[in-house]
Amino acid sequence: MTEAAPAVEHAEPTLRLRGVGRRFGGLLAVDEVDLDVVHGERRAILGPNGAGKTTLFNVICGDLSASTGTVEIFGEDVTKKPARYRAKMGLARTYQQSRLFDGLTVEDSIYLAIVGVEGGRLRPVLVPGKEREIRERAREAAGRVAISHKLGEMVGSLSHGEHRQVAIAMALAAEPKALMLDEPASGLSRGERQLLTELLLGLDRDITLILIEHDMDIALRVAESVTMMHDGRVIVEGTPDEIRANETVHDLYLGRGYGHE
Amino acid sequence: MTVDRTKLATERVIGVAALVVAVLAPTLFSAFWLNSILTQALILGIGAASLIFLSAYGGMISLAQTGLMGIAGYALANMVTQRVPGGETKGLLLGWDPTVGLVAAILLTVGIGLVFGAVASRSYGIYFLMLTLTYTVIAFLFVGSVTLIGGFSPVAGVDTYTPGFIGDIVTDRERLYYITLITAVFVYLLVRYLVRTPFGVSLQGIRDEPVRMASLGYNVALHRTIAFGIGAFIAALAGVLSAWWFGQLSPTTMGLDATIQMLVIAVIGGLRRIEGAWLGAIAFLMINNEITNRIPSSGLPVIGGTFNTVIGFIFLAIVIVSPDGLMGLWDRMWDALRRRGGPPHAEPEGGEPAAVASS
Amino acid sequence: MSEAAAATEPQAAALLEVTGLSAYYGSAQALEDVTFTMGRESIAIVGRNGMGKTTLCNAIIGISPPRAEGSIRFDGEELVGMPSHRIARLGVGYVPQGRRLFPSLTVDQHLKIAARGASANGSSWTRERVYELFPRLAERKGNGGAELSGGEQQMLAIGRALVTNPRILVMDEPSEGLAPAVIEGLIETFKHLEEEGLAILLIEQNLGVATALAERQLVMIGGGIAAETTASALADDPELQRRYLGVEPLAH
Amino acid sequence: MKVGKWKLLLPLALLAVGATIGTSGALATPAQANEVRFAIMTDCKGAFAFGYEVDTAGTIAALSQYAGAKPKNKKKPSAGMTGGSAGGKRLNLVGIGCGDETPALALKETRRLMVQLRADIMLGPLSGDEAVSIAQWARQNPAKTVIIGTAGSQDPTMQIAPKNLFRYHGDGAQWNAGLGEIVYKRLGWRTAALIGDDYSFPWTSAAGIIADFCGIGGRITKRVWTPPAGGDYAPFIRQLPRPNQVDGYFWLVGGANTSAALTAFEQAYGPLNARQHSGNLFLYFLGANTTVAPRLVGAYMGGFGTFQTGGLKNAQARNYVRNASRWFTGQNVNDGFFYNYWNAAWAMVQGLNKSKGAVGPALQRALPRSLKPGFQVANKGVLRLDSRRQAIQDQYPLQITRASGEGTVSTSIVGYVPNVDQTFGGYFGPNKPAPGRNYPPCVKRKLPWQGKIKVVKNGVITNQVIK
Amino acid sequence: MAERIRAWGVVGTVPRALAAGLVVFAILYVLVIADPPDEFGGGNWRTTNTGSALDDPSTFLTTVLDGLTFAGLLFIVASGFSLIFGLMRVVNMAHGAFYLLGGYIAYEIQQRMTGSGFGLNPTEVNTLEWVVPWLVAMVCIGVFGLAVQQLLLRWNQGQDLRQALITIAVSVIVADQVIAHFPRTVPAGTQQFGGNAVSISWPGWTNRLVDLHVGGVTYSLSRLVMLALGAAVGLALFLWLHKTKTGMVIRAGVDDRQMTAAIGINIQTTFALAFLVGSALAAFGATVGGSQASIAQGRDGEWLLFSLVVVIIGGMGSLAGAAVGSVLYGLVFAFAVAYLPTTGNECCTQYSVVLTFALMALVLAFRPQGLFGRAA
Repeated sequence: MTEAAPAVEHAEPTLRLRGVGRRFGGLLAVDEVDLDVVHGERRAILGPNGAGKTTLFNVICGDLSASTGTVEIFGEDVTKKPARYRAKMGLARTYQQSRLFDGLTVEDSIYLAIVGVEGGRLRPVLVPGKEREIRERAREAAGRVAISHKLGEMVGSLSHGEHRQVAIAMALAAEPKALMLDEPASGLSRGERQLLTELLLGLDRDITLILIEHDMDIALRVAESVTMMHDGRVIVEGTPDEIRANETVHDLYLGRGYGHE
Repeated sequence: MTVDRTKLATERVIGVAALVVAVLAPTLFSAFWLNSILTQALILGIGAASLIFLSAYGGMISLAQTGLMGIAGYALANMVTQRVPGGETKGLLLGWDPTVGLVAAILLTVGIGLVFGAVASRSYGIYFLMLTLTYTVIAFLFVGSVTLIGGFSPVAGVDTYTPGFIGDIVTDRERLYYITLITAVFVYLLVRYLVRTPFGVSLQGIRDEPVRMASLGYNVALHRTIAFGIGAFIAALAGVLSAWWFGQLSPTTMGLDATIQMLVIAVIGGLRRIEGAWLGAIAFLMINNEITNRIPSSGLPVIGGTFNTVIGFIFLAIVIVSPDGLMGLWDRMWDALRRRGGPPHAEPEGGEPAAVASS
Repeated sequence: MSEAAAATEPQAAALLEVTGLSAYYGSAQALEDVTFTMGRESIAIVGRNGMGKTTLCNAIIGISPPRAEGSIRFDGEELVGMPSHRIARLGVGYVPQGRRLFPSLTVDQHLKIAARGASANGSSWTRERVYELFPRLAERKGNGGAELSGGEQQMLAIGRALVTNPRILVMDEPSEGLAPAVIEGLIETFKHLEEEGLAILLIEQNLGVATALAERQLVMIGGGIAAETTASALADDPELQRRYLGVEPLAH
Repeated sequence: MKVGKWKLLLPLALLAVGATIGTSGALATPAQANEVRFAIMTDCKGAFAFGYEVDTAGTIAALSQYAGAKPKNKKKPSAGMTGGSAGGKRLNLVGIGCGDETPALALKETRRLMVQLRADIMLGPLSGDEAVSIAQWARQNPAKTVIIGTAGSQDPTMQIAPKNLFRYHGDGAQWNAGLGEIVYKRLGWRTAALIGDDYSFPWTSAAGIIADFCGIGGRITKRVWTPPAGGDYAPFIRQLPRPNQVDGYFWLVGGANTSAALTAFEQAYGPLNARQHSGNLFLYFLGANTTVAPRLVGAYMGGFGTFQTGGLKNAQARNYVRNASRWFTGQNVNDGFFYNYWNAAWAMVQGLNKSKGAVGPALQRALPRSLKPGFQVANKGVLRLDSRRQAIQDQYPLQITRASGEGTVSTSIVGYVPNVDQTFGGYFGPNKPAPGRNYPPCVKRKLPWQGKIKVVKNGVITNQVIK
Repeated sequence: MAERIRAWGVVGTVPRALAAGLVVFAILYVLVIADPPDEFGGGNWRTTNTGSALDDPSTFLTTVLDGLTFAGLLFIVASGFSLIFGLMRVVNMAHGAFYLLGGYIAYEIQQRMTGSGFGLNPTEVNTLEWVVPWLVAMVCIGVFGLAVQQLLLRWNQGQDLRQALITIAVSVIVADQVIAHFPRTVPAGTQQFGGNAVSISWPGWTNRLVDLHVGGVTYSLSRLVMLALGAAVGLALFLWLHKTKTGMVIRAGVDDRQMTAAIGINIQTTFALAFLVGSALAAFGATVGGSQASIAQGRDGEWLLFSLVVVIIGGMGSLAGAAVGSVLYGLVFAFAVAYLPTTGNECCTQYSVVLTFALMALVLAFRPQGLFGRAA
């Protein structure tokens, strides 16, 4: 259970990683990562492809177990806890490749996200009142990402951009305390990206946001702090401005310099 | 999407018509047809429904259903039959009250199903298929080897000890038919209802993306286990009805052939929609019965062999032409109509889900 | 398209000719009317994640084939609908994203099964030549693919493509996950290969690598070629970077 | 995936055709009053698949002989028959059931034949567990009449014994009567081990052997039952006492497995000594004549109430062989399957003649309680049925002998056990358990034929008793 | 996806400890706990036919040999099944039917070569008369398997359920046709009965017992040959897969089909070859199995089941897995027969088969992909 509440509410760590590593056979995908994210923070995790960002996400949310180190969320050590436990604590995420339910409708998908956290997962009967309430919430979440017009469509028949919208609606619908988005803008059109940015900026300040994003435009506009990863390790941490000014970041991320200078 | 609405309406009309025919069946069909084809089709359909329930909504193709049916039948047979002169010779002959036996047999089957399901809950795809096949083989060998509860000789007389509310089904086969029909409708409605409940929707989510479901807060293994338990319950109903219909039980009712037959029925019907269970059962039985009666008893001309060869070829043709079975064919027909009406609407490929690599 | 003005002239002898290529995964359209031509040269296709770059690669090489419409002609032969191994035999070498080495095979075995006789352009890559090119690999001949470091894996993936004696090398994100020093080495290698007469189609997210290797730069956005530009134009124009790649330009 | 129109239409058309055909069968056609509908139930799959032709041959030959029928094809019995009448009514063979020795399929086929094809009389089935299943079915369908074709389980006529079920031949225990006494006396066996497959026919066979062998004073020191689908007999063979620990072995391993089991025995203990081995009919039938029998020349074995090759040399037997051989080419009428189906069909004809073509209870009352079949000697050549409609038959223990042809073997009769009844003189009974893994127990006991088994030489029953 | 969920190792400590305890107990039971029966039968839970390994080491040793030699046969058949699954993800449900057909073909050839001598005395059969039938059967079934693959399986790759169903249909047809047409050679004067049991004869020189000079055990040479053949097949497959270019291509194909094609290898040819070899191994196994036991109706289902069990235990598509699966199955089977407790003079051997399947359920409960299997 939670310890005595810390004096300063906003300094309450949402996420605390210590020495987290993850190995796949011979490959060390994540290596000795320490990370602290506090309540309400907007954190971007950047880095070139293959830097270990997604693996780190998977370790945080519990899809993968950590090979080394400890994972703490909301002040509780969850290193050995399964993904579902962490989800119920209020940790929601999206996936790079949407991982949606192709055979379900949009509404059902969002509905599942709510039921997963609210309880009643195993209920084999329909309780009309409850059902109405959850459906209502699901529709509302769909409205927030402007996908209301597709509620009854099978997710499998939607476009790529719509998949992203559904994924975010699912993450939001559960009313999480922390939201982890894995490349939400990937594959989106310019207009869609604009909508996404606005959505993220308008997010409730109570929700902690952790974001992997290649679109620096979005990442640096939304984030208050940035963690730069490379080769499984954290290279730099800082504010967006510090990151912008950092030469290492540019060398790494833009590959600036090969053969030109 | 008017095509979809037309399709739904058409299906409703067909469904109601089928139900009307089913209710009037005793007046429409000969006694043999009623008893052997229709009753059996309903029973096999319930069995196949338990398979299709798991496959269509849970993504689990289970070959354990035949075994679970057999377990229910054997449990019932051992519990209710009595030792009387000129009567049964095999089994425990416990002579329990048939109602108690009925409930106990179903509960036992569900319990075993839950254990089976718990063990299998972490297996997927072809491994799940193989593991559940071994459940059936274990059940087969168990009743065959433990002569106390049966052995390879038939345990008989199950149909003479039915609960009072079931009544005499030995001489009154119409009664058995209606009981089976009611059960089938119940199972159909149960499944249709279940898949709309939180549990059912979750199950479908797990079918599509188990990893995603885990990170949404679901205990994937538990859900799959319980789904397997529900599958076992439906299979138990089929098993009990089958025991009453056959009157006897022997291990081969859950042998490899019977297991494959159940899969064949489900595949002919179509593994993606629950209605396919009964469609597959009736189609299979009709084909089987007709061919058996029509092939000359001296064997096939030219190539030799019996009707099994013909059945093999027909099954081959169905799998090749329509891997989603008859229901799949039906759906594709409507898809074709829709495509003609609206803009090109891509259908999901029948094969490997395309691995969309991101760049 | 004002950007196109900066594009270099397509070379006369077209080696690879992509015309009106569209591709679908199920209902999702991944490529939309992609058209470009390349000769015996190096070009880079740049763009952010999810813009269809890998799909384009897959369509050219014919693996996990999306439903494709349109035409891809390689030296006059139509590749759409052709099985992957025949495409490879025509002289299209492939270095996939994530290397995709065979975990069961050793370094040497990778090269052994891929090796083929000299191709039409007379280039004749043998295992020995690959080992000369990458002495690191020679040292690790007997190791399994999974036991190599990232850079070594990439060398092997390139070596594996080279021994098929390709006329064009299609490379999907070869710099992914590699340290800058290693990337620099790779670029050296690519330039060397280019001098040997090998055409290179580079698909990159890393602008530095892309601009270092190829002068012609095609920008992909939303499944289509949005613009063609040059390396120098792209490298020196932060505004272009931002527009095409969503990359925040340098502060200074 | 592009779906061609034909691809959609073909299965639908198939289904439509199927439905039309199906429903046409569903509408009942009235039965004709001037015919008797009967069916043959046999196997066409599984270990006894060969029975399909043999059993049909036996049936049709008898109907040709006694009811004026004619085989459609002299070489292919299953082609059916034409003509034939009994009790003033035309005989209509409505179908031939195709089982696979499993009770489930037997029952299904029985229903198809008796309900769908509306047969009133069924000749069959062919194997033990099938008969148990069908006996249970018969009990619930008293209007139908079943005459067992060739089945060796005890329960159908002992424990279940419905009034509409008849068996004109012995069960598995009867088929092995006398064998224990012969090996006890001729080969001096005092202890023996027993190995068999784990189902009702081997159990029943073992029951007959145990009753005889223990009855005269022998001791069964080990019973090993092998489960199906094990694949390897070696570990089971090692459960048997070694050849120097026991006088002999009784083999009751089912048809195809006999060779596997004996090969495993040879691999464990060296070449087979025919004097140490005995067993039921599986030592010669079901392909064993080409696999194991040649290695066991001289061994004694049980059989049907007949013999595979070479017959009794008396007028009644010669008469049977002559009559039965006329109808088909290439059929061995000494074969137990042929012989038993022949007798069943013959009994049916007699019954129908007496009932004037009536079926149901009338026929059941009219079916003969005695028959004068080819290989019955005792009781003036008349085989009688007991009160449970089960035959009391003569039994002829056999010996495997070398035949004239190269590499082939044959059997010859070595003994004559008169009037073997199903209870073995009260040893088995309706209120006692059916034979099982460890039933009956091995006890010394006087059997009706003990010490009265006659020596048979060259097909002639002598007056000597076996010593 | 299965792998990712499994990564959690959800099976709790208690069942793991329980299973481990069971296995340890079984081993201890065989080694020391079991008791030989009293002279007059009877006994308790410790009583087995011969007592523990300490009481009767030679029985223990022969039981080990029984298990291992049978494993040799299992491996020959199952390795073919495994090869086809490993490369092409085809669960070839017709493998048993191929076995049946291959066995009958080998029998017919041997009969023709030896001149119709039924119930062949093994000493009359020379090596050639065993090897030629075996090779002919392999070629026939290999080609037949190839035809099935080319006609029915080539165009629907990746649809594993559909392919399994197609092979089920093939097995139904083949099994029925085999009954209709085999055995063709029958003794003079007897009828041809479809599907009757026949045996193939081992060559004469194998028909003897050899002294192993360990614990006074003499053991059948033909069974040792069976083990040697199994080992030889294993070795040959190993060398083929690891030391030849074709083998490397096959392994590459197992790892990554698309990439193999993308380096210019026609993977279809490789698939065809693998199907040919895999089917031919069914016929090889049938020749050995037909010599050891018999070829008859119903053997098809039996051997399909064995192949499935072995490959499931060992892990689909792994050669080492098939070997370990065969050995485990063979040993558990042999030991279950020999060491299940017995209380009277009737043994409890009937339960041995149930135990082998329990073994499989146990393995799968803890390792759903089999001992050597990779995630699906």
